[in-house]
Amino acid sequence: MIYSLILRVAVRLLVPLLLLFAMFMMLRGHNLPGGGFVGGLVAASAFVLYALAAGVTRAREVLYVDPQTLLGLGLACAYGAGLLALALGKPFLTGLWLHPHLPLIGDFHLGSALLFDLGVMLVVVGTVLLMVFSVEDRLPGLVEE
Amino acid sequence: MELIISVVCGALLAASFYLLMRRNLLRFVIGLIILGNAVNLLIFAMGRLTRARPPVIPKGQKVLEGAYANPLPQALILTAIVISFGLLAFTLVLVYRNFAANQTIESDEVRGSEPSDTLDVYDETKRLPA
Amino acid sequence: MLFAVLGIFLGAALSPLVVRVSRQAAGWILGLLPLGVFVFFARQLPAIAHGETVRQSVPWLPSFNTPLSFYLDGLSLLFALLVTGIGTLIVVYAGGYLQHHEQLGRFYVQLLSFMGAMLGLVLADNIFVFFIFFELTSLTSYLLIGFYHSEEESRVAARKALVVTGGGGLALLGGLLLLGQVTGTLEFSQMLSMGATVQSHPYYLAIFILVCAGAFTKSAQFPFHFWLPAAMAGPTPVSAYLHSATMVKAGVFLLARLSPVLGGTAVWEGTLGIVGGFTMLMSAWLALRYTDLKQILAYTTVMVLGLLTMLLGVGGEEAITAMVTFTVVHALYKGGLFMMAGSVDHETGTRNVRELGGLREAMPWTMAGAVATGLSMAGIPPLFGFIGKEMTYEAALHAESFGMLLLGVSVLSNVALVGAGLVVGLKPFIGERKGAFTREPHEAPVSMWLGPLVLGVLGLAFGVYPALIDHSLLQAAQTGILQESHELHLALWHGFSPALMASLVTFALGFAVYAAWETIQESGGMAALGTAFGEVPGRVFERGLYGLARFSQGITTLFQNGRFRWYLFAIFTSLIVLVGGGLAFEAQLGWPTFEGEVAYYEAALAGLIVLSAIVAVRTQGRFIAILALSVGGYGVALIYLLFGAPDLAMTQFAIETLTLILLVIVIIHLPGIEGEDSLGVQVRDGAVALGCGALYTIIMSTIVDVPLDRRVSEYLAGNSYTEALGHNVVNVILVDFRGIDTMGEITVLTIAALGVYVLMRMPRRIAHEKEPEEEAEENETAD
Amino acid sequence: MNTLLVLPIMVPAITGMAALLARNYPRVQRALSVLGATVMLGVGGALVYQVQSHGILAAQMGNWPAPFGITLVADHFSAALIAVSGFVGLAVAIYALAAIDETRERFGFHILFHLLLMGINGAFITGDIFNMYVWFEVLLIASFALLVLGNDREQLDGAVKYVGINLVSSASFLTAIGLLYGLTGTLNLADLSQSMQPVREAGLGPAIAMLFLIGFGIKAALFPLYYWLPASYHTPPAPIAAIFAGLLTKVGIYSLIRVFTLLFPNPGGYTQAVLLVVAGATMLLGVFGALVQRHILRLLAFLVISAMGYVVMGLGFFTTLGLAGAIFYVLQDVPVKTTLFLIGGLMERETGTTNLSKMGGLYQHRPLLATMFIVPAFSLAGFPPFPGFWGKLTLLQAGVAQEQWTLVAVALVVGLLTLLAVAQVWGRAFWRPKEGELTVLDALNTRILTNGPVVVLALALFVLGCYAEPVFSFARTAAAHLTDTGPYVQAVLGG
Repeated sequence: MIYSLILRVAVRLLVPLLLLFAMFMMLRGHNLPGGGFVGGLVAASAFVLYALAAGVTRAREVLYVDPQTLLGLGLACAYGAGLLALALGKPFLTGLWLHPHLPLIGDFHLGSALLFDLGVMLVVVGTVLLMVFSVEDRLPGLVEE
Repeated sequence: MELIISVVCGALLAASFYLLMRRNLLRFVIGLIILGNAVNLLIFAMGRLTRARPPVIPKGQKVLEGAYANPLPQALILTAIVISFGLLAFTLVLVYRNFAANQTIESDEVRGSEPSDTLDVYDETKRLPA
Repeated sequence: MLFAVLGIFLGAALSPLVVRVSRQAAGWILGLLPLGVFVFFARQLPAIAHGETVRQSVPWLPSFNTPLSFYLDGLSLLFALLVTGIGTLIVVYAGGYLQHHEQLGRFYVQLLSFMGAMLGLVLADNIFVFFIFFELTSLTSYLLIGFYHSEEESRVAARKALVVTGGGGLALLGGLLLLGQVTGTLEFSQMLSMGATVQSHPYYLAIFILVCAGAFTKSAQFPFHFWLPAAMAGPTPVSAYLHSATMVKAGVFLLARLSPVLGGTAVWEGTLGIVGGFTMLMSAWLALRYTDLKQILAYTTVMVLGLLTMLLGVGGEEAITAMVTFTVVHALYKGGLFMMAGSVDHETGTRNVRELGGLREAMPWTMAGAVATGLSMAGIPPLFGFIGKEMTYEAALHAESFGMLLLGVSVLSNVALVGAGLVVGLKPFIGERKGAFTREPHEAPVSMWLGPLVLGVLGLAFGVYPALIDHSLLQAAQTGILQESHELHLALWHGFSPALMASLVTFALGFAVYAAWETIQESGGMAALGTAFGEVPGRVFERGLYGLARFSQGITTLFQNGRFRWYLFAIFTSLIVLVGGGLAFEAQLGWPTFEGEVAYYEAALAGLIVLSAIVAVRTQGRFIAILALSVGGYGVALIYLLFGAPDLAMTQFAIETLTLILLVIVIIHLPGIEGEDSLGVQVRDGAVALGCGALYTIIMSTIVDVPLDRRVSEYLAGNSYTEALGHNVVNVILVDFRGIDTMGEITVLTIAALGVYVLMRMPRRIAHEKEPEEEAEENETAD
Repeated sequence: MNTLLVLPIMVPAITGMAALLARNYPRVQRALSVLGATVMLGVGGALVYQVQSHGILAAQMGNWPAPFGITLVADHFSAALIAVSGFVGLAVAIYALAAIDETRERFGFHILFHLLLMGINGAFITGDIFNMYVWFEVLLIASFALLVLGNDREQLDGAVKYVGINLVSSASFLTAIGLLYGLTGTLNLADLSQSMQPVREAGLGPAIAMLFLIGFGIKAALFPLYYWLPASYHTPPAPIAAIFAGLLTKVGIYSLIRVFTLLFPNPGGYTQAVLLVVAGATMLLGVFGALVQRHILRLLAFLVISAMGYVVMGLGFFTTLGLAGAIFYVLQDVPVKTTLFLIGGLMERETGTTNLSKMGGLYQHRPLLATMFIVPAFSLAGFPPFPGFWGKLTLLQAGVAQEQWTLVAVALVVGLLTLLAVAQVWGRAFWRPKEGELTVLDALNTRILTNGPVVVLALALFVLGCYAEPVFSFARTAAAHLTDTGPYVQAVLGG
């Protein structure tokens, strides 16, 4: 039932949308409810949905990197955001900001906090996916017979 | 309202403690989930309650004006929720894994690490071996 | 002095090397070390004899007020000379005795450390330095007594010695701490003049009891004497050293050292006199019960220790004269006799006196040493032992009270000692050869007969010409104990004094005992004595250890019973007791005031959450439980939403869903929730859980009555946009104000994911040491 | 200064992260692990040096002034603990190269090990109580994962109890934080110590203190909360057990001392009475448990509990001398316990059994191991000249000064019982001849990797016992800063 055509098609459309939504949640988090954590959950659920529709093997292929690598990268981003300040001689985790003027969006604050939030998001995605992939063979119907 | 939340917290804690002491490890896990909720609610109440005023600075303003919900406990709870999710997921899988290894989720039977060893003494001569 | 002690420890560290270089000569080479130290101390003698004292202090632990300080007066000099002098002979002797033992190197490490510890002990001025060396002698003697570690008997003996002396040591530590507290100083040399202060202090009795506990265990006083005869399970050089100059003398030394501080009171005199006297009498006769050379010697050591203790208790010029004299007497003969016993054992394969005899031709040098020391032990003139005995009788006669009783006890004990001395010193060599020895006896190597011979000759020399040491060494030692100087003069001939009469009686009875030794030994009275004092105390001790183990097991299984639920129950009960106690102790509880309005939907939400918890508690169906759980969780999310926490609500919602999915995935593989506990257990657990919950509610409702100090939150809200460029204060707190929390949080997530991965994916490993069937069963259940 | 304070957290964090990214390259992981541990030791040393010469250091994270952001604080106590944990961390990292099998490495041993150290150091250095909770969780979840690494049946069983009880502990800790916040509105420890007035007014001091005691007491394995420890510590491989025994309980005890001296300095009150009773019972029950165990690591686990009792006793006296004793005791107990567990692992390796009844022959055939065993074992029994003696001596002296006779007597009796327990191990595993042969010696490089750290640790302990002055005076200063919190508060809040 999971491999029904409708679901597959729906998921094809849904996954990119969800990923986009996840990025949006993360980016707006600094100003409105949202943030890296919620964004990460949405992104992870996109992949979980994909796995439900197309199987874990496919999902792993689409993800391209191991969830563990995502975890490592996420930590690297978050730690890096803190260490960046140290490298510039400021206290650890001091917020650093660039204020570029982008043509379409207007004034934009690009800060180390964003990098930090990106790290959080990557870790959340990595965590959920690693957990789900670890228990994949306990999920009925997930692994192709 | 804080008072009501206090009572709710107490009730949730009591329910969770009771479930933690049950012999089925699944109920133990359920107890843990309730425990997490209860503790978060406790912190929330400790920050005092403010209705419908999220601590978000409106566009165009630089500071919050008037009454607003206490943001600090919210941040703490966010951290605590995520942490307890991590711990909970681990615990759940641990219980499952322990079931796979021992074929039991009865907590009374979880004693592979604490076998009931007899004492190592010479009972006939009533001496301790050296 | 510091270098003398350190030098010996250094020698200990190097000794395996020496053994490796030359096994044959190791004893002789290593013997040079204590010999050198002996010479060093001997050269101090003239100055000390003139009443000088030397104090040396090296900063060590200034923040603990403990320098590495040493104090040399007559008392410590006497013991230092014994430790190093006899030590030299023992080291040489051991080289021969254990020449072919594969662990000779380790033996020397332990023996020399033992020597260093004993030397440090007698020289120490600081009480903690003293204590360190005191315990170090316990530790090193433990290793030495257990040297033949493959025999269970040795291990039991070593354990006995360690526990008894170590336990005494701990009591002593308590005493010393109190003493330091009372006197305000940690140096013996400064305490010596504070006797009056200490004795009038309310702690005096406690100090006295604790110090005595330390000294009596170490010096094998009744009822702790049993470890010493057992300790002969160690190699003979160890026994010789342990009995003559070290370890057991530490307790006596301690009492002597502290007698100016603690001595002279009625309780001191009474306790030391009674315990010492009883120990002396009991063990002297007990010695006659046994046929093993070393065991006989061991009990006579206990006897002498009792005597020394008793003399310290009696106090006064005569008693202390006798005490210092007898210390030297005993060290000389006991060291020699033990070495002799070892040689005989070594060469004939037996130590049983009844099987020994007629060795005079085969082992002439050994015999010479044995006879000289044996006769000194028996107190036969003109040997030094005679003087020692005379002085004892003099002391008894001069005692202020109970003089005749003391004399009687002394004479009775010495009668047995005469018999034992003759049995040990003469019997193996005279008469005819008996029985078949396991090997053909012949003379021991020179390293092994040198010691007894030197000690025998010294016993003779001091006896004939006591002026060799009386004015110098003994008088200085006496001064050290009494803290006042008396002329000390020893002589073989005192004229026809009552003491001489007592001696004559002693001889007469003693020879009779010797003649009738075999009969006495087999008599029923001796058997009863042997059981009552020779075996029972040791057995009681071992039985005590057994009882301790049983008790420990009982109490451990009571608490650590392997039942997870019980552990949690205990923890929640403690929570009630401790937190409830805390509330009862201090809190002023009143009825909380109920302010503010509550919308009906809020109250309903609260009710729903509680209801869902109740359902989760009561239900037997696992899916119903999960459903209830989710309802509760979403309810909490709604509360967050209602009270201005959309981020929280969102997260709670997401997490709740994720948890639900995880739960379902896992639960379908698990059996259902079947069976409930008995009603009693439910009520018990329910009461505890409700109690905990009630405590929380009480505390919370008390707190919410107090207005919250919101300065931190206000700062955060105030700076969120201006400084951290974010409108959402909560998110700014997470990524900026308290970013390091979030760093920790994502680390937790990472590890949790890795943990789940380990749990689910890592292949099962079979634990070590499983029974084969169990292993097979494991394999079946493994996935 | 700021950088130095961050490093105890970030060095293991980066090591762990790098090891995670390099998880498919075991050699790289191993090199990273040792490198990270070495740097950590250096950081610890530098921290001690800086604290020694400049006094208490504080760094405001994100440049937000205290008490609004999070402050990292290194006073003498925490700096010393970080240095010691760096020391044993390096020793265990090296030992693990030989004693941890490839499967465990592949499943993240090095990653988890360093993240565990990150949590431990974080708990030591943070000056914020909620942040302390976060670090507790980091070290806790890392220890969970390390504990089950291998999925043995015993490991899983032990882990259920360990995890379950420690989650209760976290909950208790977190509720205590919440309640404290509800009264004071702040989370910064130094600020809290200045804002305790509402707590006192509400009379909730003892009750909240007890919640902290439950939370930390479970982690520090105090009576009657220690059950998880003997149920689990003996199940993982020796290096993991060693780092657990050496450091995890110490984090609990550190937090207990930190929180009680800063927030509840209440000599003579309810809190003190409870602490002293708990201390006595912990000492006794731990050693009783040790007397009856056959499993070598389990026996040692009970001795871990007993040692914690001594430390709590020092805290319970609430005097500078008592705290100095407690701190010195903790500092020496970290390497003592680590060494003992590492030796326990070697004993198991050499004899092929964990069962004391079946062990033997180690004194005869492994003299080096035997010599190394004596140092930590007799140190544990409080025998001179090993460092445990000085800790115990100081604690006893403090007890005598406070006229706490019962506890002094209990401590002395426990010393004797510990001595007996240690002698039993010595007699049975080392002295007694073994039936059958010992297993063949490992390859030389394996032996160097396993014995080397043990020898270094034991030698360090021996030297510390013979010359305790530097560490002792450091502990005294640390204790002085705990009883007089002025400098701490000033370093954090400024002004």
